[in-house]
Amino acid sequence: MKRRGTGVGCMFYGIGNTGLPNPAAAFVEVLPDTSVNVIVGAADIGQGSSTMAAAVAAETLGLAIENIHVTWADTQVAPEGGATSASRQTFITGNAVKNACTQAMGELRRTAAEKLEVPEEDLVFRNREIYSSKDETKRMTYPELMGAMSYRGRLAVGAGYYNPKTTYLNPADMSGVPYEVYSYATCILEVEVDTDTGEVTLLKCVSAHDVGTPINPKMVEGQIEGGTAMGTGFVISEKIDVDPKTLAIKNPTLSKYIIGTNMDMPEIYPIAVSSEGEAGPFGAKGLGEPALIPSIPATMAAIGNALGVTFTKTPIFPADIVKAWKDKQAAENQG
Amino acid sequence: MRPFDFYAPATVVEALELMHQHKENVAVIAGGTDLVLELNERKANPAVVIDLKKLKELDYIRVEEGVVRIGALTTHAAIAADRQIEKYVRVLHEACRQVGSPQIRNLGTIGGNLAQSSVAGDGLAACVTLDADVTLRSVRGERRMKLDEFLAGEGATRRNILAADELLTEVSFALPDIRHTATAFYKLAKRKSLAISVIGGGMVATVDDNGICTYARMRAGALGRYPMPFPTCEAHLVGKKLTYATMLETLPIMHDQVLEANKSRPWSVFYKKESVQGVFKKVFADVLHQLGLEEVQE
Amino acid sequence: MNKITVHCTVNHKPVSVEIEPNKRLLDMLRVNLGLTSVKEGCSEGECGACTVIYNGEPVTSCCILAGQAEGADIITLEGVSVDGKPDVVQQAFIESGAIQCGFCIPGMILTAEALLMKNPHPTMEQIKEAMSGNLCRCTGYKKIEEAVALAASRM
Amino acid sequence: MSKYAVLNTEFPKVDALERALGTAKYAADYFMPNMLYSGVFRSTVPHAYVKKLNLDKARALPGVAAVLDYTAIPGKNRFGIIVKDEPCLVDDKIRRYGDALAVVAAETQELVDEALELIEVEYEELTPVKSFEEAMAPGAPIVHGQTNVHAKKHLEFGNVDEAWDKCDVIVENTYSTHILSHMFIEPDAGLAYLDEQGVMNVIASTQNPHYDRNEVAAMLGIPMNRVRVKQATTGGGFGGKLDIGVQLHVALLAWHTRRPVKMVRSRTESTMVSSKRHPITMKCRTGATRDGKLVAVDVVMTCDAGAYGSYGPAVIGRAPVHIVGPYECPNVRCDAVFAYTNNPMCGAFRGFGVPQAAVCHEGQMNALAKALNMDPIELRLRNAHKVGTVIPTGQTLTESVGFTDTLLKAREKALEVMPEAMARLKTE
Repeated sequence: MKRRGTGVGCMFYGIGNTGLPNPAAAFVEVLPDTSVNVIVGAADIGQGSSTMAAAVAAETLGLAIENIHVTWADTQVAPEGGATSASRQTFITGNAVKNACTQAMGELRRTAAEKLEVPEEDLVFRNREIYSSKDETKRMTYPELMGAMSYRGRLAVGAGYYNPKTTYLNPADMSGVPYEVYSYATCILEVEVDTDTGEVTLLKCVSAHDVGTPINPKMVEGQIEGGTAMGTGFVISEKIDVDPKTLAIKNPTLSKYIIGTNMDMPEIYPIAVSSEGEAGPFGAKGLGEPALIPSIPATMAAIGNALGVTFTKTPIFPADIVKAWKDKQAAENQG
Repeated sequence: MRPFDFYAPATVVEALELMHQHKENVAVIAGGTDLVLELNERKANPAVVIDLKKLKELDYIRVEEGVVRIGALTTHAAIAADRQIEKYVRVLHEACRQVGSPQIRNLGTIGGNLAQSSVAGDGLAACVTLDADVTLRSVRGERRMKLDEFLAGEGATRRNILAADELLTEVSFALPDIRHTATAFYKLAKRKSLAISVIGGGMVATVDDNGICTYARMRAGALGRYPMPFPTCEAHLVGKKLTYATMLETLPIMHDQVLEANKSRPWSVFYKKESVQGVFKKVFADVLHQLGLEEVQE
Repeated sequence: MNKITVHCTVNHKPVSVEIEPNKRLLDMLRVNLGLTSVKEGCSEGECGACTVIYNGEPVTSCCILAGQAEGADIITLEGVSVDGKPDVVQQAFIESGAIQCGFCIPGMILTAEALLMKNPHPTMEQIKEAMSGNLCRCTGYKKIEEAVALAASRM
Repeated sequence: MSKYAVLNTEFPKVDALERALGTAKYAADYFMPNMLYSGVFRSTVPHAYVKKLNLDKARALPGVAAVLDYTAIPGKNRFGIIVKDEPCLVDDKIRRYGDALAVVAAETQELVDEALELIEVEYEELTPVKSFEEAMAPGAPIVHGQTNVHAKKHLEFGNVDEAWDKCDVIVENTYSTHILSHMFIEPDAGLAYLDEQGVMNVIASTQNPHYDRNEVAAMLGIPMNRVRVKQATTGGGFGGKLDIGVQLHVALLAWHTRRPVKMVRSRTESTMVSSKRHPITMKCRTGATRDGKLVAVDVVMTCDAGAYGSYGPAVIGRAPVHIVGPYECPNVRCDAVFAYTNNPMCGAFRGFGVPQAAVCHEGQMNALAKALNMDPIELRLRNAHKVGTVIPTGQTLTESVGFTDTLLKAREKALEVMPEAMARLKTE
């Protein structure tokens, strides 16, 4: 028999290491032709930290993303990036890039203020132009600015780093400030369960994530979709089997450790939620791990909801489902 | 991979001679979806590897005088795409359509699937359900037999009776008359693609003009060393009007049989004895639908 | 062990490769021909990262011995782009945000290319079916399927 | 005008083009002149002393450039991101199946495989510790040092013991999660060589190049600036490429052979050796008022962390802080103990204990909703973090708390795309 069920799962996630310093740094140079070198330590493992660094630099400097070239994760070139973990790179390396850009802009501001004859604090850098927020007719292009920089023998270089504002936690009770900022999420997921075979079909999944400020909407969606794939797999198909004698992993291959294929995916509706804050670069927060988490409890709850049973253990494999359903039938027949 | 010599004969005769010549330590390769992995992991260490992929004479699907003949080198993809197989032999169509992945179906051959005789081979389960014949050739000549006989191997060490220098060249079976006969297959697996069968259940059922079952054959792969037959279930159906209710009556028999065969593995048998019933419920529903006898709502 | 010479067409050009028989097509492409877009992810025909177009069909090159490729027509990702510029499928993958770590992407794109060569206007169901032999651990597949649909819409 | 000129607009990833073209170089795609291939000889028992390790036959095989055990390590032989407890090559005892005993470099991969088969080892086997319970039992064999307790945490907020009287409903459940694998699609790989200035260069698939640099320098006993680690294009990680992978082994072999050395782990070896997700058991008691406000949460958390520390300390630090979830609760206690065993090493895996914590706090929220006959989303809304919330570490949240919005927006979308499913949520 096929039965459907719905589950809700929520989470919050502290960005960066827990109650520990975990700084990251960046170097920036705006070149005479308005192209920019951004150098970060952060390892990009496909999640997009380099793209994030480019976007934060472009936004801060008032240039286009095409102007930015990012070099990353080469220890002889790039400063400390810390680990790509704890969903920290957008928040921490992003802030480091912003700080490095702000430093580089010191000379840019001074030069533009001289040329436009306006106070530095009135200057707006946006879309490859510099203008006064008080009088937008006072404006110059970026190439003009870089020309003025060259004429004066000034360089637009910056080094910046960021260390989240946390405290060490008190060993007695863990009190303190473990993280500077938190990401939040809610996932609602629908499944269909075959009570005869225990097969689970993931139907639909809505997953809303407070990312502060989305840097790149498609990358946000991609993280949520990929996280949902991994989170649902956590519950219904993935498990490491350990040989009880040798304690070796029995299924170290992709044919025996079952991750979902495209045919196993639900229809996913990712939602990026914005929230107001100053801590992250333009308010941005991490998403890598939050993307995964809420679909795990949501899947557990949805399968439970379909059967009218509560599951407290993972994984929930077909055999567990058949067993739970039979036990429930037996209990109902007795009662 | 350890070293070996490689031959790619152009004809079956040439291949058989090579196999005979090197039979002490030879491996033949067609799709390669099993052998290359074994070679790569140093689990298979032949001195000679003979490639069969150039034997175009063994790549065919023919229907002759009511018999379907499929050459051993026909890929799963080719069988799944064949319109006649899709229309007349659902059990084989469904089995081949769901083997591995598109890439694997483009490589893997029906002959390889049968000769490997893997526990979870879907093509094998389907062909056994069809009570197919296989043709084996060697330098000594040709022999033909039922798949059931072919699989009378010695289990782990030798999976079937194929001699070291013998080639499985063809599988054949009677073309079902779809006015009276339906065939069906359901693959229970851990994911919806790239999956190995947990159970691959197949059925052939024939009814007369009054809907009375005159023939039934049920087999399920991955429940034992070879596809498991359910003779008591079949006997229960023959002579009765084929209805979902009647077919469901076979499920307790099936349950007990699977339990008995797998009782040494307590946890896996629980799931197998229960889910095999779910698998065949779907198979039954499909058969009844194809025969136009009953539409079963899940 | 005697070396063999494999004659085949790779990325529209005839090649002959002298190679030990105990090498896979995957090894021949990566090591002998330097076509490192072909990725080894699982070595068991499971992940699809080593997919190449082989006589018009997508296959996993880890399951083929080099010697078996005699006479074959093989296309890798290097044979898809023109003068280092992305073709319509590659461009669609970039625009759709389909690429995260990218290790599965050569296999994904080639599988999509093989589909679109045969069926330039596939339905979403046909796209899903065609792409069902390539594992991805990053994306959840949605953007990849959207990319194939976008490419098809531009065919 | 939008607030931002660049952010939240459509633009392609900066590294998408080379990945679409197939020109991006992953670690296994690097080939260098005069390059050696390499592999690792690993234990096939979980807990043992090495009585004898015979490398002579492997060394004698023509085409083999180096076969090294721990005696070849010029600097330190203890590694780990937080606790330095894992050897580059085993020197005292084997603590898990797959511990590295020796490394081989040779002219071809086939020769590496042959040489590995020629290495002979004799073990003096020790009783393996197979579970948290076995690790904590009196008289248990000790995996590291003096105790099998790998880490302990105690979180205390408000007064849990006095809070139960204020609860109208209390739910109690035990949750457990299992071991999982990252299954990043690219197996670990790397390459090392000494450049013309004598700097040890390591190109690797990694999430952590600066950490790798520090560990390679420590292993070789050279300054950090004499090591250059460059991340190759990396095929996913999810936490599984945070621990040091092939980097130490290729660097050691390159150091001794003075030739470039490449190592590509097979899928099997990659999965066997990289860290796994911590399986955590959480016994949880949650109390609330009849209108659904959380009053108290008390959790006991235990975990079999496997053979080495890896990121265990980060997981045990993070899970208690997140154990209540994104909900206000004035009284919280969490006691956590992680144990060393001889099981596969657990470490960082996307979420660091928060997925496990979420299984617990969401299970409890659903149980409360059922006990109170309340809509599960409504229950969550009533307790949701907001600006001004004090979390169980005493921190006051001051900004960027968008939880309620995620609940409302998810509900709104779900009502639109799956109304029947939403009806089922209420009528369980």
